[in-house]
Amino acid sequence: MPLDNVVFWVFAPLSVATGIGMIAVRSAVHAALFLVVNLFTIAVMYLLLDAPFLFAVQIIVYAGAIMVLFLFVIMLLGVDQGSMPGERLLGQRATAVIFAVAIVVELATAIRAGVGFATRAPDGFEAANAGGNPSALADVLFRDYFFPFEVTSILLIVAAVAAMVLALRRSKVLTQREIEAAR
Amino acid sequence: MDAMPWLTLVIVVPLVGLPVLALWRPITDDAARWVGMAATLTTFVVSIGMLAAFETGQAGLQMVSKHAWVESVGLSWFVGVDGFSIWLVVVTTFMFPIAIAASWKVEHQVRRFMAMSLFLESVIIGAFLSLDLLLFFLFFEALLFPTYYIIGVWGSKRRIYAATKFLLYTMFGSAFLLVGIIYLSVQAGNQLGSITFDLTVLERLQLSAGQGRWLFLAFFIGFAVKVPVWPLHTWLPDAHTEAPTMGSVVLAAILLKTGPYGMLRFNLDLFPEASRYFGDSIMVLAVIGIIYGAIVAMMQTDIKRLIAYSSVSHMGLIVLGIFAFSAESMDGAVIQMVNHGLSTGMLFLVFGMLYERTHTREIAELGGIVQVTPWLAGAYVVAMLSSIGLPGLNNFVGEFLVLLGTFSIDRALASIAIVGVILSAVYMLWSYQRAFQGPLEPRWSSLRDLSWREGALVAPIVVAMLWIGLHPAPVLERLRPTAEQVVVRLDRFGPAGIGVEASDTTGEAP
Amino acid sequence: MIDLIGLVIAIPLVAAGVNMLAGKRWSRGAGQGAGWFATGAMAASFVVALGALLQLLSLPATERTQVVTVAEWIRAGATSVSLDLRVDPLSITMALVVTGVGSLIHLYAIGYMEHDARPWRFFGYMNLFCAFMLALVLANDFLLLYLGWEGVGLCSYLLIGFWSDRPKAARAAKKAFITTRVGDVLLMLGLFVMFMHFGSFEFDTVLGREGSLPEIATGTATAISLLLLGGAVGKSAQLPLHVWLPDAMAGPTPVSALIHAATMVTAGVYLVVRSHTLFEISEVALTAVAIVGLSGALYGGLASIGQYDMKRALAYSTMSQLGFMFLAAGLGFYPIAISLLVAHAFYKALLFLASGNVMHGLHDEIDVRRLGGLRADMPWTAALFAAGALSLSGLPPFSGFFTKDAILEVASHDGVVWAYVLGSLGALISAWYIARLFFQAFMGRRRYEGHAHEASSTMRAPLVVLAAGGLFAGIVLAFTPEGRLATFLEPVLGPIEEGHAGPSTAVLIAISVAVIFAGIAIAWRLYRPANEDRWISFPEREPGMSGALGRAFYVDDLYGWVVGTVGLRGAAALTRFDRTVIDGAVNGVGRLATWASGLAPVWQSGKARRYALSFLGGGAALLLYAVVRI
Amino acid sequence: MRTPIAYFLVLSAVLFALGSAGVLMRPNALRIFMGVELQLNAVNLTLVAFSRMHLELDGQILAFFSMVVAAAEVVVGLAIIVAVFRRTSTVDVDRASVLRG
Amino acid sequence: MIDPPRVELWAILPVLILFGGALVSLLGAAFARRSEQAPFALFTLAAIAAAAASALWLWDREPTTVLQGMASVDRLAVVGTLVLCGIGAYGTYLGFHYFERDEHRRNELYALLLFALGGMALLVAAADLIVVFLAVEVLSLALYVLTALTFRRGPTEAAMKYFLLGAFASAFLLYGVAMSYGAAGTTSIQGLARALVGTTGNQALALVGALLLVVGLGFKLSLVPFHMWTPDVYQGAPSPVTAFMSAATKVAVFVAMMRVLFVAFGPLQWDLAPAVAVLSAVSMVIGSVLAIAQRDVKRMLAYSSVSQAGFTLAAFVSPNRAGIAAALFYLIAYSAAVIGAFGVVMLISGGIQEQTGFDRFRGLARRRPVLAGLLTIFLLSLAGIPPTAGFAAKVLVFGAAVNAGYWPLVLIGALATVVGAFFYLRVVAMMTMQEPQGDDISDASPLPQLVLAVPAVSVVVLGIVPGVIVPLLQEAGVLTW
Repeated sequence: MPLDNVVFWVFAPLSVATGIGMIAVRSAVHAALFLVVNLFTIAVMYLLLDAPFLFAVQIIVYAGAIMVLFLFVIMLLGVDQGSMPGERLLGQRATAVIFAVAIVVELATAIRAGVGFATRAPDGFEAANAGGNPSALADVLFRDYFFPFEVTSILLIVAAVAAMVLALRRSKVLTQREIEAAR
Repeated sequence: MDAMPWLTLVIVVPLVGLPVLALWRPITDDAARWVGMAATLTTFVVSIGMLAAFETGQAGLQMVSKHAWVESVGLSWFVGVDGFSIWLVVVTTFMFPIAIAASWKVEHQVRRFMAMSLFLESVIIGAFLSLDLLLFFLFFEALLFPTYYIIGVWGSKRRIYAATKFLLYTMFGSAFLLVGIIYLSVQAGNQLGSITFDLTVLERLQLSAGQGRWLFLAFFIGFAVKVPVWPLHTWLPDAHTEAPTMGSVVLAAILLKTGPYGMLRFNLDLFPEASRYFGDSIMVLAVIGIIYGAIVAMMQTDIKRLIAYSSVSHMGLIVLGIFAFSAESMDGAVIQMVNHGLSTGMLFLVFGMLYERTHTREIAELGGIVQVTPWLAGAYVVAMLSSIGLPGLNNFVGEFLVLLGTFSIDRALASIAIVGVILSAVYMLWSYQRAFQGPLEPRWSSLRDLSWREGALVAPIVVAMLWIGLHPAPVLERLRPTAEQVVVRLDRFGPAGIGVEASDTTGEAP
Repeated sequence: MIDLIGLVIAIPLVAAGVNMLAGKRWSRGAGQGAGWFATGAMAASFVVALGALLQLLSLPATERTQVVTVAEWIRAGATSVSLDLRVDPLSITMALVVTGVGSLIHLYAIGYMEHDARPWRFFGYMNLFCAFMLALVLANDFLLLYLGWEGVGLCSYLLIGFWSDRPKAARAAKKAFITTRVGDVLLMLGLFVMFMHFGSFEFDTVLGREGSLPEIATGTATAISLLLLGGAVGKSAQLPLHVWLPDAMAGPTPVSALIHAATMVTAGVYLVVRSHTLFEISEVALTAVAIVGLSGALYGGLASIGQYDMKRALAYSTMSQLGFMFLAAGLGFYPIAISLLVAHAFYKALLFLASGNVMHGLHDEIDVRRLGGLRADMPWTAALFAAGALSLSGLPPFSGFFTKDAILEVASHDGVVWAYVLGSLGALISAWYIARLFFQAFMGRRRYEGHAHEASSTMRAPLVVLAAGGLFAGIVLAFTPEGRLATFLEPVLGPIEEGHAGPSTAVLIAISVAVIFAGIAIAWRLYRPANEDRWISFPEREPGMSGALGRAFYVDDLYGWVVGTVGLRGAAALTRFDRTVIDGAVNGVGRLATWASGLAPVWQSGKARRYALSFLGGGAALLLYAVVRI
Repeated sequence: MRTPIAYFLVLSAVLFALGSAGVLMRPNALRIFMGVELQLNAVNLTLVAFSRMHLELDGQILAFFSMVVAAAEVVVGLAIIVAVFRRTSTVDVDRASVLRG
Repeated sequence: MIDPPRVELWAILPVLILFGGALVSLLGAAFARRSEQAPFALFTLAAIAAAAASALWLWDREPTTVLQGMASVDRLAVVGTLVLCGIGAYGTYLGFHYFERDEHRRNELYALLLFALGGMALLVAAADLIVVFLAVEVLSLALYVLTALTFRRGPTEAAMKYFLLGAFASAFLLYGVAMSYGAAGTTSIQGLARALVGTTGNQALALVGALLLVVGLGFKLSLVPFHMWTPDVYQGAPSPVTAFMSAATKVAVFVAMMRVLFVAFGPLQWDLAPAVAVLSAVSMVIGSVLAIAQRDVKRMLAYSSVSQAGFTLAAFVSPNRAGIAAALFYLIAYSAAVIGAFGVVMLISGGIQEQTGFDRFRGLARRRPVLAGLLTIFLLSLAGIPPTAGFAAKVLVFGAAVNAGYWPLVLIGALATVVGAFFYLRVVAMMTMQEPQGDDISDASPLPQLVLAVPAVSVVVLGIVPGVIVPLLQEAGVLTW
């Protein structure tokens, strides 16, 4: 049994399990931690798929930055136990599960029809990765995808502005309240 | 071909008043009234010009003028007149000034009232004259809002309910009509290469029997709601009852006619085979409508409702005449549209005058008023007799021809339908007895009789009634050729009726 | 004059218009301008008709059918109707009756209506009626005839309901119009069949030029003539459409005299006689006419006996007299039918007007139980009524005798025994009821308070003329089968073929006279002054019988129940159906939509997770579609 | 590489479904958002797998972009959630239902 | 070692101008905080005008794709950009007027609005699914913030819902992109088309991908069942923002949808059309029916926009110029009407107070005849009653659908129109046929009324002579492969 199979069969269940865990546990913090692990497993999958750069980025950006941000906010707002036990919407969870399963089945069927469960990826990816994955990526990114790349910069600016507008409002909100009181 | 674009003129002239009413702010109510009056009267004059330009004895369309409007859609300004539409237009332009004058007492938002009325007149005439299906549908739909508005704003207590009901019901019908029209035009696109709504082109399309029948039904539902054909009639009593006098008059006299007119113009023309196929069932519906409307009218306690149901009955007669497919019955149907316009219009008009005085529509609350208002009662009696179908008055001519023609096609149905003649006498006279005769209700002892103004409104209608009743030849000879032509064409798709032995019944349905 | 025949119609028509529009002016105060104006118009039109008659007589018998075209009326499809008037012996006779008796009654009405609020209206209607009636009789085609037919119906409606503040009158007017309309509709259907067969309404086409019969299958002829008969039955108040006539007496008496005795009600007879050729082709129809007539004669007579209201009694008597006319027509003795019509016009108008005098003198008291002994207070009226009674009862040599007796005689000679026997019975009953009426009203002790003042001269003069007519028209015009009138009518109606069966004429005369006296005797026996209390208390003693007679065997009540109870219930049910089911369905759709829309808050709960759920569901659904589609 | 590509795809499908379930399961806005993050990552896995299958790097680029987008969304999202918390002092989306009907 | 990419910036000049303008006004907002906001508004309008002008300048260019096939230069993009600029201008003015009456300014409004507009302009020109995805993200993020801009409870809550569901939806969108990539090995729209026509494409994955894209875009279009955020957000957001996003978002996303459905997945048309038809029917019916029960005009209009999206989608069953032209015309008519309608609602509801209950509208024709008249025209157009543009639009769309053989869909649509007429005209009835209630807080200033008269007039004109633009739209309907 080749190595990558072993790795896959070790990490795939783990990733599913952590995913379930993220949904199942009550505490938001635990959920976040489960998610971190899950993201890590996905990073491993990237490695299996010969995408070492993404593996790195995944761990740094996601597991590192984003999830920390999450945890930070959770702590800040102190909403760890935010959700009280038991569901408050009738049949919400049952239906959700049904739909989720349905989607998995449908997608699996589509993948089976489209790719086939047996087909393996052809070899020769090294050609694409010539000169190392990062630099190859850089080639493609800055030639073919340079325009989307610029767009993402705009996107980030918008995000920054959004955060600023939404965050720096405390004083304004107070005046707002006063205005309403005055009305 | 007449150099004068009479048809376009008669459609446009009423609109001339609109900008004045809309833009000239400091306009006084009286001025507004006079603007409306002037515009409608001018329209009437123009329509007389059109009538004069109309060539008697011609079966086909006249004064046709066609201008591409929206090529990309296939819409064109395509108007023309023939024996079917000419008199409907004239009666429209004839009734509108009267209706306007009748609503002289409308006090609030006079400008809007007049504007809406003028717009309404224009689109009604447009509907009667347009030969482009989309153009027709445009007018046919444009009718809705002004009517809705007039009923809803100036109507009586349950006006909003009535207006909404009218609007939705009619739109429901025209939904099918729209689908039918579009489907037809697409067929034209497939067969002729270019999308068009030109009636004269579409009538030459090759449709399978199935297509023809489904389309026929789509069109028929659209028009049947407007007629209204039983059992699609229940919007009518509410609309009639709640509408102001002007609304009731226009609704009864003119609006309802767009339904049977549409059947004549489009159903028969586009789907002759289907018309034959469904003719009998529609005749049955019509007869049900005649009897049913009469019986229900008998039990009404509200005079306007009663008149409304009588309309259901009379319109049934018109539909019967159309789908009997005999020359006489078709003549009768067309002239009956005019007659019903005059008689029912006058009924609403006169009752409106009474309502201005008493502010009640309940038969039970009236009584004996003939003693204080003999002339008003007299006018009502004339209208009533006309609608009963007394010989010498207009309705008789139509009823007689329709029944005669129908009888030659289907004796049983005609014999049932003729019972309606008795019933009409029953409900009319009975209501008259209860409302006008008997001992005088003391509270009405000081009612004013007709003023000269009101008399002047009624007089022309009476003259028209007598004229058609005693000497209908001028009316009939203008519409006869068209009717005969249509009947002859239809006879190629089924058994021939009496009165058209001349026509060739040889050809068989394609 | 014949070319001017249009005037006969035009004059009263115009007069009617003038009177109704302007009559108010010259009818103010004492002046009865409207009345005189209308009477003058009728007189003028009578003169014109007379002139036409004279001109007609100057022509040879074969050319006595003149057609005068006035205008074209309807042309549509294959239909074409031009407005023609027909002047022939039959129509001119009718025209003369209408105009002559008409003018007399107008004259009378001047006095009778002097206290009315709106006489001009009344006389306008009266003139209008005469115009329509004349159009009816002078028409040359069935369409114009139908116009007149409906027109007289309208005027009868207006005149019965003239005192519209009296609910009774209003109801009666409506009833009359609607009941006759049933007949009219049958007539219209008849016209349809006629048109389908002949493609025309012209008399000449439909009825065949004089002599020649129309070519038409017996079945069709039967259909047409039975439908025409239906119309006639409605107009002439024969069974089963007679119920309106007695109620119609709620109108002013001159109206009863003119419309419901002399003219309109006889239109049915005229119609049958006019289209006799069709009836002859189908024996069935003719027999039907005879049966209708006979039953009407007997029924009317019996019903008349039961009435205490003078005018109602006279109304039923009219019915029975019309029955005799139909009998005559049904047996094929058209000239006799017409003669009876003429004679009846005289004496029945006379009787009505006389009773009108009584009402006029006694503030509308009309119940014989509260009259009696009037001959003291109003000798003229008594005498005139007696004259009318005599001629009606048919004693020789008065006109009633010639006509009714002629029927019986010819019937017997032709061996139609049943007609003869029952006819004689009818004669007996007639003598009985009319005599009864005279005894109860004019003899015995006076059962009313105050003084009944005799009528004015204008109200007496016409009666005298009518009385003269009623008494002596028989002799003058010789209403015998081969008399002058008969020969005059012959070109239109053909000769009366008389058989030689049964006893001789002399014997028959004897028998009938005996029958009449028997009738009078019975009346005397029952209603003589000495017997007063017995006949007044008759209802208490014999409720069943007096009820049956008085309410005319409950036919009217039956109709009332059918229409008023069953019919109205049905109509009410249908109306409920309309409101609840049909309109309910319409509103139901609206309510359904609103209800469905009301579900929005349930679904649109504001809970984002719900939204996401429906989102996911939609996604799953679309993917499912994809998977299926793959 | 021996592992069939489809395995990765199915795995990512499962994770995607788990993510969407995570969105639906809990009323806590933050956890809903975590679910979305999981979904995005699942899609990234698909992209990378496909890029491996097609022997091109485009897939990885796309995944890269999606990470950027995810980052941007996180910024805005957390800002909004904080703003809501300031007004309602809860991040329970079920409680936040002023707008409804 | 890497050869430089081709950078045809002229081709996306409108987008650049808009983004540039956004950055500039952002700086302005950063430095001059409490200043008047009129300059910002004027600057924004200028930027928009410039963008529109540059778009016009692109009209006659040979259709092509630029920037390594990431953006396309064609008339569809031009038309889309122009419409968006028009809407953006109105959004700007309305927002200006809205906040002008409020105590403190929100100068970020203009930057965000320009960002959103830029994203939309990018979306209508996108030639690659990844660009579609990014553009959608840009405009979404901007709109989330715009929704929350007044920081009252309602708007913030709306923003949160919008954001959470939007993120959820964008996950599906991205999955769609991924599946398409898997299907064809490329995310270029034309590349997909070529691959799917040829043998290299993978039909199964493509179909899944296409439908996932429909889901993702359907959320933005608020098609049933992806619509449920719409009422809450439209009601919660400040009126000018609602006006802007209800019109602009639909225009941009629908244009993108044309490229996706008609070009990228054109070969799969016969598989996709039925699904599209079903979505359209469901949206038309449910949107109309649910609108009946609403007692708040803004919310009612939100539901109506759901059904309007359904109507527009009905044109997508016919993949040809007629269909595209019909959809574009419908979008234009709808935008004009809905912008106007929300604008009038904004004026009536007393600006920032947002009192949009029915009672505000009773008897309005007495108090504010002009406003009532304008709103009547807009509602009539939305209801599709002649002689307004809405009628012509419906005829065009129905014609396209029937042409593709989907007449049952058209019948459903026509009946949905009846339902629509009910709730639209109910508002008209309230304004004209009922008595006024409560005190009048509506904004009587003449300028906005004058401004709003423009869309009203255009609605009527387009209704009477739709021919003036239909040919242009048909020009724009020619999509290159």
